[in-house]
Amino acid sequence: MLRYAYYPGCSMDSTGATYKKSIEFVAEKIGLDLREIKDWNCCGATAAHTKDEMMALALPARNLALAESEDLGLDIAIPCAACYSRMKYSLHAVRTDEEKKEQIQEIIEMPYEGKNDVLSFLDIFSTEEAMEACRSKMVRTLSGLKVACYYGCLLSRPHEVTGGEDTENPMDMDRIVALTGAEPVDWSFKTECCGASHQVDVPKEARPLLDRILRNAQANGAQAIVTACPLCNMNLDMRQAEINEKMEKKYNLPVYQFTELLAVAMGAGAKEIGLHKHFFPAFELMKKYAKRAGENG
Amino acid sequence: MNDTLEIKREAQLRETARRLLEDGTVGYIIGWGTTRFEDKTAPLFAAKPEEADRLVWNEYCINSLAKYSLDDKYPEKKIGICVRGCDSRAVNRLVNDKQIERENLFLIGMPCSGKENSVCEGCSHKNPVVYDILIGEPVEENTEEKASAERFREIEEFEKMSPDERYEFWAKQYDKCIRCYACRNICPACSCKECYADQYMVGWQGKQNNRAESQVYGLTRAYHVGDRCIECGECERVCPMGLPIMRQTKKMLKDINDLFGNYECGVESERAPVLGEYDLTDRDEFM
Amino acid sequence: MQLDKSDLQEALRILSAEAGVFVPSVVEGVSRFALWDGESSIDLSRVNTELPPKDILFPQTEKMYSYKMGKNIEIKEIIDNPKQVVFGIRPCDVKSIGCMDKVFLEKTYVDSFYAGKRENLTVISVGCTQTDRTCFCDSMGLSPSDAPGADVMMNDTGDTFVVEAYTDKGKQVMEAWKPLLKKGGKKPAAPECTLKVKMSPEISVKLSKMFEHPIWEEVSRPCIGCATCTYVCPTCYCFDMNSDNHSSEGTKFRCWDSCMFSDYSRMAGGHNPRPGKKERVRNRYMHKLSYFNERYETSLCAGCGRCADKCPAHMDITAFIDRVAEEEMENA
Amino acid sequence: MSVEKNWEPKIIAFTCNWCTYTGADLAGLNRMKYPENVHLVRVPCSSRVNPQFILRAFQKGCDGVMVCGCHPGDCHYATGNYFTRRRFMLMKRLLEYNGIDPQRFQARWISGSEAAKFRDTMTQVTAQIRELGPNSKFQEKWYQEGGPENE
Amino acid sequence: MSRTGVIICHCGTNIASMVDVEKVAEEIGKIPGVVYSVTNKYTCSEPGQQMIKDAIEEHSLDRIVIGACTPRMHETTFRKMLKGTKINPYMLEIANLREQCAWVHTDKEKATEKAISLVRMSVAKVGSNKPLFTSFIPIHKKALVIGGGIAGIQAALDIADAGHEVTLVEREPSIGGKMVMLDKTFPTLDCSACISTPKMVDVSAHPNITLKTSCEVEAVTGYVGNFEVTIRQKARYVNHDICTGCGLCETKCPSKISDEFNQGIGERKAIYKLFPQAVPAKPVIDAQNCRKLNGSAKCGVCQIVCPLQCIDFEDKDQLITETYGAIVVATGYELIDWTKLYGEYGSGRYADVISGLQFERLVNASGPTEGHILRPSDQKEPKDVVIVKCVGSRDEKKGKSYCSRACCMYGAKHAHQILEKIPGSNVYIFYMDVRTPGKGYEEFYNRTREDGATYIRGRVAKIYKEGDKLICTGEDTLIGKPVTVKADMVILETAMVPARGVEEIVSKLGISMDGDHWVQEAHPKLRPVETQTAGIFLAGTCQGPKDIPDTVAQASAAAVKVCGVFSKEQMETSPMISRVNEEKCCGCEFCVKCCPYSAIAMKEIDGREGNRKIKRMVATVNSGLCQGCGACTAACRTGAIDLLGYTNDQILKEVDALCL
Repeated sequence: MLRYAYYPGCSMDSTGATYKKSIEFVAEKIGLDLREIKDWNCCGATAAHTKDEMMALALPARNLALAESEDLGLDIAIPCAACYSRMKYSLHAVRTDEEKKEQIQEIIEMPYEGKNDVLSFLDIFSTEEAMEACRSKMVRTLSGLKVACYYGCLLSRPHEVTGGEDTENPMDMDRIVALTGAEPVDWSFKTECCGASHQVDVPKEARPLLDRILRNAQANGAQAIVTACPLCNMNLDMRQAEINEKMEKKYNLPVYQFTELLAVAMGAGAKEIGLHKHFFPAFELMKKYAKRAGENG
Repeated sequence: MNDTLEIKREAQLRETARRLLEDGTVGYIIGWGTTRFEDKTAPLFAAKPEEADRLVWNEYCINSLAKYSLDDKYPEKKIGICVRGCDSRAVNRLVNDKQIERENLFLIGMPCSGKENSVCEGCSHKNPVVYDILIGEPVEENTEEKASAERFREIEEFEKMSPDERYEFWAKQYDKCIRCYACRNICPACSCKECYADQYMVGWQGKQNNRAESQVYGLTRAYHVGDRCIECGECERVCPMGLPIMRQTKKMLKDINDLFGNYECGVESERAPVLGEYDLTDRDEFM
Repeated sequence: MQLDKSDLQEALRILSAEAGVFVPSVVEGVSRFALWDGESSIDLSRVNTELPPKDILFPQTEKMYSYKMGKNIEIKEIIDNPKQVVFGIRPCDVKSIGCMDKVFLEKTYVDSFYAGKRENLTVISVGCTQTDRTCFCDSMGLSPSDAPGADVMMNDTGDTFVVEAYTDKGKQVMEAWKPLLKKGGKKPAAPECTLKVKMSPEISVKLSKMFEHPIWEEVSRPCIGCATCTYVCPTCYCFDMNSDNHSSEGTKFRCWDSCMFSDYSRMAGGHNPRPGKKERVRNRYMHKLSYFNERYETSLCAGCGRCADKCPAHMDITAFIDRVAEEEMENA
Repeated sequence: MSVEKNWEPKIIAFTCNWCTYTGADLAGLNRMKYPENVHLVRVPCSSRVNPQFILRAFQKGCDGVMVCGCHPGDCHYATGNYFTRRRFMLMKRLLEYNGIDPQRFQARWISGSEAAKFRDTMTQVTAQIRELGPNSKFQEKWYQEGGPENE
Repeated sequence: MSRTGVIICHCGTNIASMVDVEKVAEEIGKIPGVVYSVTNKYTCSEPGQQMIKDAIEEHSLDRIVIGACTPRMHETTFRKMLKGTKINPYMLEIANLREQCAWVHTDKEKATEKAISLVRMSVAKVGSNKPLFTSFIPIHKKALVIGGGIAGIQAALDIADAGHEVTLVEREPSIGGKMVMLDKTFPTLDCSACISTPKMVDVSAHPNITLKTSCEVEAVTGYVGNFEVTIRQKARYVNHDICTGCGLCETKCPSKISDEFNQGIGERKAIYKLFPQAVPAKPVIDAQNCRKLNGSAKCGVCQIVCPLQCIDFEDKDQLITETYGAIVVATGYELIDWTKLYGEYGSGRYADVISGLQFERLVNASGPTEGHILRPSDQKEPKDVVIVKCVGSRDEKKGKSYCSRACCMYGAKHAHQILEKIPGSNVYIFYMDVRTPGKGYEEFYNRTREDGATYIRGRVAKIYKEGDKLICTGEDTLIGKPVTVKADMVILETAMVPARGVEEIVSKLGISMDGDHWVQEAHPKLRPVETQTAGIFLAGTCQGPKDIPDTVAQASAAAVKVCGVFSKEQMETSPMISRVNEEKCCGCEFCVKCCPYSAIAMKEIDGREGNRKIKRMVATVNSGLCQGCGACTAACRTGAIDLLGYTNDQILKEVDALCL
């Protein structure tokens, strides 16, 4: 059964709005039951772990403990890669280090045993059950649209913590996206850092990081980039124009969340999922390729 | 003990036993039967279907049964044995030590929520770890915390005493020993054809009963079985003089756990005893 | 005559001036007869001690002689026969001493080690006021309150003991106690064993015809072959001889042995006439209930119940006797 | 128990033929000096030493017992001393648990070239045991001379 | 009662100056059973020995104790002496009164006391000695060499040249191994095939060598001089007795399969020779890919075209058992599968990221490109080539911690070959260190640099594709800056790992491996070609990474070891080995677990249970394998297994004697 505890994280109502909308649309379609954790708090991502290890472990752990306290035995679904990474760190600590486990429990003043798993949305959609559910709901095809699936650095690394598939060339998103008829290209920067946390303070140093991703995607024939994280998405989407301007490039790579592609293929209207709200124009390309299923060309 | 559940289990046991004897799956079944005292049962060997009803299952079924299979190592038909958690580990012990063939046994698993026996406190395997048929539903195991807290508690306490106090304690215990060898004969890890202690001609051990000889016996036995002890506690139960014999073997087990990692015997059917293997990275304290 | 219970310590003190006095006590948690130190309490609360008093006469390990080899071989007998008194011994154990007397002192051979100790031993029995659930001495023809083989018989009446001398040795004890003894006292009625066993002289005869009976196979199966029953038995008297050798010198000793050990009957060449537990259990039961009767006209079981109480496999000689009593003789 | 006059510790060392026994020979060759109390029993490999020998030595009256072999990894028979190591780590603890002073039983790795280590070890162990005094634990002589009444 | 004779040696003044030998002899003489106790000035001398011989006669002695120097000195001397008497040589014990008493003590009284104790211990021990007899095992002078690479070839040729029969077993259809795949060898740049194929031919032509290709070792039992080896001859489907190797079948075969000899670059047929110069030069059928044999089509064209009717589709595997006196293990190496470990190098998704061995085939004149360096993806000549060293080597996290020893040199060789064959080409070598310990190696490396190879110190962090270029990014650690090289082709100089299946062969032979599965030598320095099992020797890279000269040297060394074994007709074995008392043995197998030589096996014997006859298992010691360490004896709780010469009884008696 596709039922999970759900930790949306802070970006879902801001930078991740389109992600949220498309998730909701797809969830509705395939019967994905997401139960938001009550009274959740910030996962501490980007800042906490540079300050204090225990704080960085305890913040996410409280959310996981809340989910566990509901005693539904549900794994926790997390849309944001940064949240996911932090949660995974906490879970890993609790499962492998008795001492840290005790400390964490003490800080959050709650029992927490790490019984349930922490899953990214890629984990969830790549299950046989979810793939099958999606397949059955497809009403359009994005056939001919060449996309580069960008996973970012946090979904697969470090391997000891995430236990994820290939850290260099993961394929989960590629397989999910292929359901829509879109064609994922073979490229080499799926898990390379996009420099998100440097974009504000040292943009000059960070730009080349984005540039190489965009360049390699384009060089391998991609027409768009697909992500599975509000932060990656924003970074690639919002700063593409800036790269073009400052580095004198001519990238034209709309950036979608993979759920947006799924939603479109399941018949979502552009406004329904906020396709028109991207920084880098994303509507036209989608319009060009989205066809009713069975239609040729 | 949940009485109605256990009464039901007894009925199921008898029914199963009868069936196994009737259809010839087993030659006979080793279980527990009544004695003239209500609070004692004795090993029962049921060979005919009508004897199945003499099998009992209650809180006094404390005798371990697996070792009786050694009386009949080459049976014509399978031997049926009622196995609680501890008995099943004893079976694994004997199989591991190449004393019996698993195929010669038909194990009737008896989930056991503890008997009138102090060793059952902190039991780590209430349900049989190996069986051919399970009678009734499994019972809830002790939590790992409880079992592990209980496991070496006494040993840790004892280790706190001074060497002289420890010596004094054991010396007084061995003064009591009458060398009846009940501890050895009941033990599933003691399966030598001829115990070293009986080989007076070789001279490992004198037959005279005194402190020094009993100490040699006690320590040698502890060393001989310590890395294979399944912690059933039978040695202590059968000792007519009340020696805390398991405190010696458990000491070995505790050290093994400390030195070589988690170790519990008789839980897996194939595992080399700690002294039958080595690891290049073993701690080196001898310099 | 009567002895006030409050005078018991004093009475024993009088005896201990002349002899080592063994009293029932608890040593490191084990109830047994131990040499009295003149002060410690005397434990008469139990019906029977866990360990029988037989080791006073027949120690578990007894040195017999020492030797020294060299140009000439020196051999020295070890004689250790102090004057001893055993106090508080129950009628069943007194009867057991009687059994051992027969073995070590009667018929053909007199065992000098035993004889020396027996000669110097005074037996003061105290009758039972209650019985244990494994007691069956009255089924074996004994009385819980009377020990005909004792030197002195004492019975508890509450505040006092009724004291009676049965032998000359007993009279000497009474003489020594004279200042403490008062006239009068009535011997209390004997308690009755709750456990009744269908023992009779016929059982012995019946058993003698049951050597090949299938019952042995069955009753022996739970036996684990340890020596518990024989070592807690007050009448088992088997021993083995061995030496404790140190190069050219050493001692020869004898020590208890048990017919329940698999190597007990094994001969030098490896042959064992009693190869399995069937044969060994049969031998023990037969010895207790039949063979001994044939030779000495009394049973070698006094009904103390220790073996039934201590057997690790919960085997029970009383159940066996009843089984035999019920057995149809056609099968025999 | 009063210490006998002129009491000398009696120490037995079970030594592997290829390492420690050779090391002891080398110590001799180099005329190194160490106390007379140490007596070597030559065995092919430290893995030949049955832990029961240790008990026997204490029972019969040794004040100190040693087992010495090749350093782990250098066993003449490749793996023998790995077994030795396990056996005696456990046996040592069991002995101590039963009241034997840790210094009375010691295992050491001494190679054929470590004559100085052999000398130093034997000197040191002898001194330790001298300090501890005679051993009565596990000793049968203690029994023969009266047993519990001695104390 | 035994009659022991004791001789206390003065050793000139060596012992006598510190030990009162007369007193020792006197005290020992008091022990029952000692019927003769004297001193002697020099016991090991001729007169000393004669005195013992005379005493044996005169006093009817049945055993001897000598208090003298260390038994490690003269035990053999005195045993030899006893051979000429009526006493068995093993009825002797020596108390070490010199090295372990007189020489190390300073107090004569105490030293004398100790000497008495030591001799008393020996007297006690000798009382339990039993006559022991050395046995002789015959040596089958025939060697088995496992693996037909250059190591196996060299070992086989050397043994055969010494006049002994050799069987060379190779699992592939041809011998030659890795060396024959190589193009040129460093540092001399000889053609590898030109120097190795003549040796292959020598092997096939040598009258003393039986060549068994397509064969694997199935089972090994026995011991030095007498290994019973079962060899599986895999079905070849071609009758090599008749086949002339004309090659017609090969040309007609319709199946095309990726060519493993060419490292997957290029194709071969289902009926094929491994390579043109294969020895034997006859084809075999690859049953898995043959249309007829795998049932995918009727085919059988080879059978039709064969002029001599050599093709036999009914051919089956055959088992052959033979006895060998010695075995040389030369199973070699293979390259680590980097594609499973290095995602950052594309996990094998980029056709132009190749291994060093693939490059050897590319550059080899008999390879798929006939020696033209053309990159696999588009058959274009690469201009910019990156060579990455230590891929899988010296990389604990992803690969192996060890250095593979040969890569620095063949990396340089590859660079040299590219620069030589492709004018105007650029070669960039990413390296951690350059290690060139070998004759002419450093010079070769320097030459390569002079040729124009660019050495960049650092690991490549990522290889990715953009267009038809492979972008290699990494750090130049000498200048501390990131570098990016756009390459047309990348060569990974990957780690050597033991050949697949080495675990099985090791367990069949009862020898051991280290943590990386290299076969374990008996001693890393002093016995590098021997194993713990007598009669089994190592040659080449099965023991650890090495280059060709080292491999060949070790192969010759192994051959000499084999010849050493074969120099005797029979071998004397020590009688001081373990023995099982079957009556006591309960069959628990604890002894089996701790035997380093796999000398203990279980066997079935007749037994009794009550009145029934039964079969039971007991341990049994193989006297050819047992080396007498005694580890088993301490594992046996029953004491059923005992070590002759050091029995439980003997050692207990020594302990007791000390404690008197």
